[in-house]
Formats: sequence, structure tokens, C-alpha cells
Amino acid sequence: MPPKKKPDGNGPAESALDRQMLHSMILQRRFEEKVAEAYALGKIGGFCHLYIGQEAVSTGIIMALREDDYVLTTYRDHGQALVRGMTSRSVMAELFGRIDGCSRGKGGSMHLFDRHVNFLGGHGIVGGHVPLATGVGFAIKYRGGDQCVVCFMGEAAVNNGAFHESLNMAGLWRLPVIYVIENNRYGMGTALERASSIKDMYKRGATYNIESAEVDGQDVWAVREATLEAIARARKDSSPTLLEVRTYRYMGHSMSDAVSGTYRTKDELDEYRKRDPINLCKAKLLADKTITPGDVDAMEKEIAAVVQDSWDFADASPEPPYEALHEDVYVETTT
Amino acid sequence: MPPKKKPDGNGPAESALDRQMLHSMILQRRFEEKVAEAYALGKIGGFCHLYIGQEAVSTGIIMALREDDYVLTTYRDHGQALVRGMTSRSVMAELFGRIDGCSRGKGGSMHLFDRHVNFLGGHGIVGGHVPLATGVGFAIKYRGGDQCVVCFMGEAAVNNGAFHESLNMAGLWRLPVIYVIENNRYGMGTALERASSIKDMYKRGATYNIESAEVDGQDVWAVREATLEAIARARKDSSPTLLEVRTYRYMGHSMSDAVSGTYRTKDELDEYRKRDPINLCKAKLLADKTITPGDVDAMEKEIAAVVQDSWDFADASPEPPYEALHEDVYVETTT
Amino acid sequence: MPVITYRDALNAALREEMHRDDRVFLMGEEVGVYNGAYKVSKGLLEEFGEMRVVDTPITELGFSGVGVGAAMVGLRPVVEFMTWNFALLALDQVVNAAAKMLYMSGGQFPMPIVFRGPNGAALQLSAQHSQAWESWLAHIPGLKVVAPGTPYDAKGLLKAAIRDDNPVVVLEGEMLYNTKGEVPDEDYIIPLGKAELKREGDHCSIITSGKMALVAMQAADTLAKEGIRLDVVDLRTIRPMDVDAITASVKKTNRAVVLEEGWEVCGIGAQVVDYIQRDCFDHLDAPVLRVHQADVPMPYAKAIEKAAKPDLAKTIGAVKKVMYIEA
Amino acid sequence: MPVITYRDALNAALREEMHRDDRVFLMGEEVGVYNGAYKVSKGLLEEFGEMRVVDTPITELGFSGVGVGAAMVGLRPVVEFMTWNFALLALDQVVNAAAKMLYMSGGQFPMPIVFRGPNGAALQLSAQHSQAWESWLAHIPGLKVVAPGTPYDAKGLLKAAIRDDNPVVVLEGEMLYNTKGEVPDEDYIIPLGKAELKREGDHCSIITSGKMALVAMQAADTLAKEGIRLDVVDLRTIRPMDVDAITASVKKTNRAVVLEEGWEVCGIGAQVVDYIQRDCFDHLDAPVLRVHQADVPMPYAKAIEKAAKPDLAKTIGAVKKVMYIEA
Ligand SMILES: Cc1ncc(C[n+]2csc(CCOP(=O)(O)OP(=O)(O)O)c2C)c(N)n1
Ligand SMILES: Cc1ncc(C[n+]2csc(CCOP(=O)(O)OP(=O)(O)O)c2C)c(N)n1
Ligand SMILES: [Mg+2]
Ligand SMILES: [Mg+2]
Repeated sequence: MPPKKKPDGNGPAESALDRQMLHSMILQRRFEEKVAEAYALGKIGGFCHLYIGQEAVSTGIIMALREDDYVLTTYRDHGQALVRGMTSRSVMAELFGRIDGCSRGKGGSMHLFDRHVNFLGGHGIVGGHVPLATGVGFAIKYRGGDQCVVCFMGEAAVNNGAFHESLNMAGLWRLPVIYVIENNRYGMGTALERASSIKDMYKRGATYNIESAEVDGQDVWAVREATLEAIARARKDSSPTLLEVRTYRYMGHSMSDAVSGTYRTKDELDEYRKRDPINLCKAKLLADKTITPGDVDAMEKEIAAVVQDSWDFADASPEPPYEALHEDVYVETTT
Repeated sequence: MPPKKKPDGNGPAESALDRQMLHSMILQRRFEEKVAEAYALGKIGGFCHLYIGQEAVSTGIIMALREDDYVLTTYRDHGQALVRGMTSRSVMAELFGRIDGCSRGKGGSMHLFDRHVNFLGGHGIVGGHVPLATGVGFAIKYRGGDQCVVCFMGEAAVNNGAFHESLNMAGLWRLPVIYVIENNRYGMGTALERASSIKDMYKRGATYNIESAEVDGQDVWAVREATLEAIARARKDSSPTLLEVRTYRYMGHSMSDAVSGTYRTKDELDEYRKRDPINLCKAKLLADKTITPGDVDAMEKEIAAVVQDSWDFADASPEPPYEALHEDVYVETTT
Repeated sequence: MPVITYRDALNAALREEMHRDDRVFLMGEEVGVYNGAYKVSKGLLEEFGEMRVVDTPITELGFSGVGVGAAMVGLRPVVEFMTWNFALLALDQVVNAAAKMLYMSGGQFPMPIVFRGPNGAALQLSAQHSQAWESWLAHIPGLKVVAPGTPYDAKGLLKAAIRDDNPVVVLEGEMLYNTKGEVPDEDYIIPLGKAELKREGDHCSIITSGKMALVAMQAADTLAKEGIRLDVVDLRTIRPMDVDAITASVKKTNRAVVLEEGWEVCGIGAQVVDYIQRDCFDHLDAPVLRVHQADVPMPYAKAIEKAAKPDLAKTIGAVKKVMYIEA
Repeated sequence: MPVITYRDALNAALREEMHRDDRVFLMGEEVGVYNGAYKVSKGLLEEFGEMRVVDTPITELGFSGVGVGAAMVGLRPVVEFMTWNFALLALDQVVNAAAKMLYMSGGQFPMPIVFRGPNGAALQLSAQHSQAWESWLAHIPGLKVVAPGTPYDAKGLLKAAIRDDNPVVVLEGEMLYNTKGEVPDEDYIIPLGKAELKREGDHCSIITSGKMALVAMQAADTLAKEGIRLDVVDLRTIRPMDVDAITASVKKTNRAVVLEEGWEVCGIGAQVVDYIQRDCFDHLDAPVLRVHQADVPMPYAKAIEKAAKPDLAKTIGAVKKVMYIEA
């Protein structure tokens, strides 16, 4: 499938947006390539889950949001954090476990948080943040706002009870939540078909009275278009949406997992790589002359510098001091 | 709606079955009326949930099973226990908290168990036994048997994550489980519409690749017919079924809950009582001459005696001795 | 001072705090139309409407997570568990989300949420419905845990819990809801983390909390007739525990009994014993003894259920034993 | 004797028991095709097929309940949790179903089921993935809980757990999987409920279990060089606890340190302290001290994570303190 017609038309504003989307995807890609390097050098520890291959999902969705909307996601959170406007520095420093990290070095890769951009984490228990996002939707409605909240999850999370309980409440109470299933075909080493009794995850929406759609997750415009519809529904009718976005992860589940071999073949991986979201986007923008090859080079160069700067920054940032160990267990305030 | 055509035809065997079904329903009703009496006298304590009004469900389903099939249910378990062949004595003694109770007086109303008739409880956590039944289905398949397992639950349990996780596995692994939603319109004081995002609970089956049906729960033949189909599916293809059986409870949720007033009206209750499962069945059997009024009187008399005997038996049975307190925490055996 | 029930004290606390702060809302099963399974929320739906008194489906995991999410963005949810037995299903949200959010976000997301409901055994509810979870919850850094034993404490502690910016667990008692006591009409809070010396004596300390405080007071009354004077320390807050109050009492009496509702192994009493032996080692005239539930799931039958529970007789027996008095 | 890893010892135990009894099967996330998240089940799918090595969806509550149901009708499930952190979601099934089924059915339904997986912290996995649950699980009557610290114990205890007709919790350690030790090829079991005196000494006792047994042995080695002789009691089974082994040791040494991986409040150590002060009151020359995790959620950053964990230095410090030796 070639990428879709762009939903926002073709004027100069749209061209600027297109370039930003490409930039956003390349930034995520290069940033995570650097993360892999740092991990190999032992600068980053613990569990680390790369997002490479899925960048059109974060970009297509988050760039369609307003500043006062909210985002929650899983442990596979670097990409979304960057798109949401967290600095490469604060994310990299967090991965390095340093005091200038977004979570002061206490969260690490799986627990990126930034309240200034309404990025509500980075959660490690599969399915665990789906009720949280539902609660954010509840709070929006409670206050009578017209924001929405996006909840990213993997397709394997759909089988979990937390998903079911949450979507039932969102459908029943009409909450402005956009549930995004990033269907990358595997939950760790388990193919979707071996874990789910149905293959079309989006079809679950109907049994919760929630509008749903299947989306091509390698096509950033398709993702954006579906998101804009969902957002409109949330703002206008305070209604939830379930999006199943079909994508693929290029790397292993986490840094300790081989890229292919046990549960998927190299052929399959190569096949999926043919529809790389960045390549698809770039090709289209080159073809319609929104960008030139020179623009792309400049973009890559600028991004490389940003990413290297984030490494340098993180590397220079101090480890949290001993006292930090006992801070943030409780706050002293009351209301 | 008048009751359905009887699924098993109209020969002498079928007439005998019809009489048994009527007998079964009346026994449950009279037994529980006696339970209410005992509760009022303080002979029974704790939580006690009556099944009155729903008797066609237990009878229609359990009488269609084989001896080597399995049954699991909720805390609202007296009716199903009796239909499954547990003696009124052992059930009443359990309710009285006596040593001759089916669970030695340790379980009480919510935890009736009898391994001799494959009655696997009596469970108190809403949704909690749904995975258990799924596991029994797994064990049947593991051993290559052609039994099935019936799992009764209330409609409010459907919103719980345990339901979702279980049905997904049953649909995925093709397990011979018959999930029965006894939709009596309320979960405690909460009407179905206030707790579920969809009203037709049976429709959830499709999203788990599970055949499902809506059944008139006041018509014992309709229940039996749907059950026979489900059983055939389980025995032949080891396939699960989801039945939504529409019924109504006449009493409060438990003994401490008023029959009507807070969350439902007396009018609604009276309306539902018009389609009483025992009356419908009796009328039909009288009309087609399967029974005479005299038969009914005799049946009532015999049942009254059985129920009174169960009371006398329970009342005479000793309390568990002190040592029982520390028994049954662990077994000493290993394999 | 007006004499009201523990139930009404909780109801007053909820009502007052909901008036005081419109970010406070109550959610849980049957809290609205039904007025609460134990009628603690009576009248609140009528007074505050559907958005602030929210009936939920039977989804302990889901709705407690909804509370946590709402707290992340500044609301102040009070999540009612119909009983804490059902909260087992929600512990992932209580422990992995609420208790850790502040820490793993590096201090960015305080968690002003209350989880409350009846805890422990009532009468003949058998194994799945008769469990006391204080030691599990007190194990978790990031949570605060309170267990009011009287109507006065119930109102003051619940109000303090709602105003606290940390996740607070409030353990009530089905058997306490009907108990009565003096409760001021006016606004007051009981600071979290402070025990109360509910009775003064110099022969032996009883350290306790929640519904066992009543039993401890009965023991003090009964033993007073025999000339035995008990110091009764009601912890009120179980986490953070008021260790100073415990050690001050034991240093005075040199003997202690710890009385709790739950099971023995790794119970609250074990922790209290640990503090005492650590900080009062040279003051102890006898080993500390514990009174707790028998180490079995709760049975249904009346007599053995009674035998399983900690009670006055067992408490008096333990006091006499630590005082080396023949029973 | 062959020297193998803890991981392979567990693998051997599973394989041998699955050969011995065809009612035994393994289920959990990634146990089959993936050979286990930590490769404990390597080769088992190939050897025993899909019905006996069952990959499940990510449904801790659901699949542990499936195990309980299967056990009710006579199968002998081994349920793997990828880690015990995720088992929070399953506790309702472990506690309200598995642990209570025998009791509430009046003895009719034994529950031959094993729940196993890695427990406690590995390296830099932060708050939600670094939790040690032994005290929670040991709190529950109806469960047995084991925590093997060596490959030998891992094989022997897991085999005993599988053959036991009660629900047994097996707490492994991600940090232990690669540790090596002598493990016989042949069939053996280690009886549940028996501690092992892993080192004999008369100056001070260390009571410990699970992965902390290694730290205790290191402490014994280190202190031996200073002439301090430690008695190291490895509980191996945490519930039922071998109280006799603990008190025998403390009555000999008159001093004790309890070393555990988890949090302080109501931890295993608190219970051990309670047994010791109750049964060895007149033998103690100093308060018992405890070494445990700092009372905080686990942080990610390397240095403060290390500071949060119980370790050799803290253990040695505690021993010296109970021996009144200046550090
Ligand atoms: C409740 C729970 N169980 C197991 C895990 C371990 N685990 C982490 S990620 C993962 C797979 C999730 O797959 P999916 O939801 O498809 O997301 P993806 O990783 O593909 O982005 C598993 C099993 C966990 N974190 N939480
Ligand atoms: C997990 C859990 N939450 C709450 C309860 C309290 N409770 C017992 S029965 C019930 C209502 C269940 O309704 P439904 O499933 O429709 O069954 P019914 O009682 O109508 O037969 C509730 C809320 C419980 N037992 N378990
Ligand atoms: Mg996936
Ligand atoms: Mg119902």
C-alpha cells in the first residue's frame, strides 16, 4: 500500500507539518539507535524496549493533539516521549540514570514522565495504565473540559482484564479516551494469533459501545487522519475511540531479545521493513517536492547533533545523590 | 411468551423428564423458602443469597448434563447444588454450619461443594470462579475426555476482567466450557444498564470466537434446548458456548437487602412474577395432561417432607468440634 | 458532644470534605443509588450528584485504576472497596501504580487518593470474605495506612486521609459501623502517624489498632477489677507507625501484648515486636506476646469461627502470661 | 557431582517431574516457544508438546485461575509467573482460590499446584519490577512458600513442591539463575519445612533465605577471617517456618541477625524476630537486628539502587553491632 492522501490538504502549512512529521520520526529513530549504542556500552541498564519501526504511530497520533491533552503509554515509551515534546536531553539523562533525567533517574527507560507536557508515563505492568488513562478521561469529563487522553498499548495488552474493565467504563460513561492498540504482531515472543481468540482487535470496540477503526500504522497520514476523527469525537461528544494501528517492531522485544530466530523469521522482518514508515514518508515528500534530498540531509545532520548532544548532556549529568533514595516516597503537603 | 415446544419430544420418557424438571424446580423453591425461615430464626448466618425465581435455569441446564460433567457457580448456589444431586440434608446442614454439611460446616451458604457429584462450588468473589471453570475445561481437554463444564455467573460478573481473560483463553484453546450468564437484571443494587456498556451480554461471545445465544430463562424447555446444543458442541468439537439466560430474582440480593424499593419497583417485580418458571411449567404440563392436579399436590407434599427432613437433620447435626478449626488447612499427602 | 455511629462519622467526614473541596469524589460499587453496601455513603448521591458519587461496575482493578488516573491530574478520589477482600483484585493498582507513582516519576505525580472500606471478619462470612489486610498494606512504602477504632477516630482520620497528598488506605470494620461514640459536629482532623494512649496503666502495655482497640479497652476494664493496670496504645495509623508511642509505653510497663485482627505470620504484631525488642531490649521483663487470628482460613460455623478470632479471653490470657500470673 | 546452574537445576526438576507424572504440566507466559523469559523451561515444549507446556496470553489472573481449576480435578499444574511482580494481578486466585479451596470445601478439594517465578530485584529494573513478595505470601494460611538459594536446593525444593498436594509458592531469583553449584543427576527431594544450617559457628546466627543465603555465606567467609564464627540458617522453606532450627541456633549463639531481600515493615525478618524473642528470650545477649531493603520503591539509577538493597557490608555491619564490636 502506498501512503494515503494527506488529510490536511497541500498548502504551505501542510507542507511544514509534513516536514515536522518526517523530522519527528527520524528523531525517534536516530535517538533510539543511539540508545542501543549506549546500552551496549553499559551506560543504560535494566529493561529497555526500542520503538524502531513504529514511529509513524507516535508521530501520527501525538502531533494531532493539543498541548492540554494527555498521553499515557507502556514501557516502550521513548518515541512517544520525544514526539510529545520532552527533550532528548531529559530522556537520555533518564536512561542513563542521572539526576537531570525527566524522572530524576528514578524511573529509567520504562518510566518516563513529564508533567509539563502532560506526559503521564511510561508504565511497566502490561495493561496497568489502561485504567489510569480511563481515569484521566473521567477527570476531563468531571471538570467539563474538552481535552482528550491517548492511551497507547500493545496488542497483547488487549487480552488482559484491565483492558476489558476500562473500555467497558469508558463506553458506559462516555469518556474522551483514545485507546490505541499498537499491533506490532507480537507480545514478546508470542504472535497475536497464539494469544488472542480473534485477530481483528479493533472489533472489540463494538462490544463496549466504542467506535473503532483499523489503521495502517506505517503510513503517518493514515494514522493522523484516524486520530483527527477520534479527537473530534472526544472533544465534541466526549466519546471514546479504539484504534487498532497495524505496525511492526524491527528490534527484539527488549535489549536481551534476539531480533529474529525464535518466534519470527528474518524473512518476515525483511518483508515488513519494505514498508518502513520513515522511508514511505520521505519518498512521498520527495516525490511531491515538499522536500529535497538536501533538506533530508540537513535534517539528518541536525538530528544527529541533537542526539549526540543528549548523550553528552546525559553523560555529564551526575548520578542522583544518596539522599535522593529516600525522597519522593511521600510528599509532605496536604490540602 | 408461552413456554417453548419441548425439545425432547412427547413420549413417556419425555413425560417422566418433564415431571422431574417440575419436581426439581419446586424442590429448589420450597427448600429456599425454608432457608429464609431458618435465616430469620438465626439458624443460618452470614451472607445468604436466594435463587427464587431463577429455578428454570439450574434445572434446564444441569439436568441436561451427564454425571461426569462438572458444575461451578457463584455464592447463589443452593438451587444448582440441589439439581446436581446434592442432598437437601447435606446442603441444609451446611447452611446450619454443622459437621454433616457438604463442606463440613466450613463453607456455609456461599461455598457448597460436593466432589461426588462434581459440584465444584460455590465461590464468593464475583468473576473469580470463571477462570476455574476454564481450567476444568482445560483439564478435560488435557485428558482427552468428552465431558463439559458449566460455569454459572451473574450478568454483573461479565464486566469483570476475569470473564474477559477466561473467555479469550477458552475461545483460543477451544475448551469445552459452557459459560452461563444468569441475567437477572441486577448486580446487587445496580441495574445491568448502569454497569455494562452493552445490553445484550451474549453478543460478547463473538469477540472471543465463541458461539453464543440468548435464552428465555423462565422457560425450562428453552433453557434445556439451548443447553443440549451447547453440550453437543462441547462433546463433539470441544468448543465453548456462551449462553445469556434472561431471568429475574424475586428476593433481595441477599437476606439483608429489601425485596424492592431502592433500586427496583414493586411493579417491576410483580410484572416478572407473572412469568414464574414453576407456574409456566406446571400450567403446560397440566394442559397437555402430563400431570394432574393430584400429581402436583403429591409432589408438593413429598417435597415438603424432604425439606422438613433436611431441617430436622441439620438441626440435629453437631457443630464442628474445636479440632476441625485446624483441619483442612493442608493435606499431609504427597504424590 | 453528639453521640453518633462510626458509620455516620465516616459519612460526615465524606460529606464535609466533599463540601470543602470540589475535587473530592467518591467511587465504588453501590456507593450511589444503593447508598453504600453498608450505608456509609447514605445521602451523598442525592447531595452531590452522579459525577461525584460514582457507582461502578464490579471491576476492582479497573475502578481503582480510574481513581489513580484521576488523582494524577489533580482530582482527589475516595475509592470505596465494598470490602477489602475484593481489593485483592485491585492490589496491582494500589501497589504498582498509586504507591509508586510519585517515586518513579521523580516526584512529579503526587497521589492524593484514599482507598477505603471494611476490613477483617464480620460474622460467619467464611474464608473468602473474612480477611484482614493491614500487614500486607503496611508492608508497602508509598502507602499510608490507618485503622480507626472509634467513631471519633473514624471521622478525624478519614478527613486527614482525604486531605493528605499521598495514597492513604483506610481500614474500617463492618462490626464497627454500628458502634457509637462522641463525635464533634465541627471540623477536626487527627494527624496521620500519631498513636493515642487510650488508657493509662503501668503493669503492661497493649499495642493494638482498628477494631481490636475495643477489645483492648474491654481487657483494660476487666483487668482493672483485678488490680491490673494496662496501658492501651491505639496505633490508629499503622503506617507510618508511631514507634515512639510504643516504646514510651513499654519502657514504662516493661511488658507488652500486641493484639491484632489478622494472621500471625508477618502480621502487624511481628513488626511491633521487632520495634520493641530493638528499642526496649533492656526494659523488657518478659517476651512480648501476640494475640491474633488462628492460622487458618476463616470457617463458617459459628463456634469455630469464634474460636479462630482474637478476643477478650485470649487477650486477658496473654496479659496474665506476660505478667507471669497463673490464669 | 555435576556442577550446573540454578536455571538448569530448575529445568531438570521440571523435566524429571513431568516424566514421572503425566498430570504435571507447565503454563505461563513465554514458557513454550520462547523457552521461558529466563529460559528455565528450555526444551520442554519440544519434549512434552503443547498440551503440557502451555503458552498463555498476558492474563496473570486468568491463567493462574485456569491452573487452580485444573488442580481441582486432579491435574498438577506448575504456573510460571514471568516475575512475581506481575503476580499481584493474580493474588485473588492464589489467595482466595488456591489457598482456601481445601478449607472451604471441608477437605474435599486438595490443591496440588505450584506457583513459581523470579522474585525480588534484579538490576536497575526500577519500582514496578523489583519487588520481593515473600512476606505477603508467607502471611497466608493454606500456602506453602519456598525460596531456594542454591542450585541444589532449587532442584530439590521444586520437585518437592510439585509432589506436594498443597499449593506451593516457589520464589526464585533472576540474579540466581546463572549461579552454579553441585546438583546430583539423580532424583532427590528436599522436604518442605526444613531449614538447613549452611555454616556452623557459635558467635552469632544469621537467619536468611533465598538469594540472601549467598550474601550470608559471604558474610560468614569474610568474618571468619576476623575470627568471627557465624551460624548460617537458610530457612529454604519460609512457610511453614522451621522455628526449631532458628531457636536451636540462637540458643547456641545468643545473638542473631535476620537478613531478607524485601521491605522492613511486616517482613519475614519481623516474624523471625518474634519467634526468637518469644522462644529465646533468656538466651539473647543483644537485640536481634535486621537487614532488608530500604523502605522505598526501588529506584532505577545504579548507585542508589545499590544503596537500597541489603548487601554484604550491611550484613557485616549488623553482625558487628549485635556483637557490640566497633565497626
Ligand atoms: C502484567 C504483566 N505481565 C507480563 C509482563 C512482561 N511483559 C512485558 S512486555 C510484554 C509483552 C507485551 O506485548 P504487547 O502488549 O504486544 O506490547 P509490545 O511489547 O509489543 O509493544 C510482557 C509479557 C508485564 N510487564 N506485565
Ligand atoms: C470481586 C467482588 N466484588 C464485589 C463483591 C460483592 N458482591 C457480591 S454479589 C455482587 C453482585 C453480583 O451480581 P451478579 O453478577 O449479577 O449476580 P447475582 O447476584 O445477580 O446473581 C456483588 C457486588 C464480590 N463478592 N466480589
Ligand atoms: Mg506487541
Ligand atoms: Mg445479577
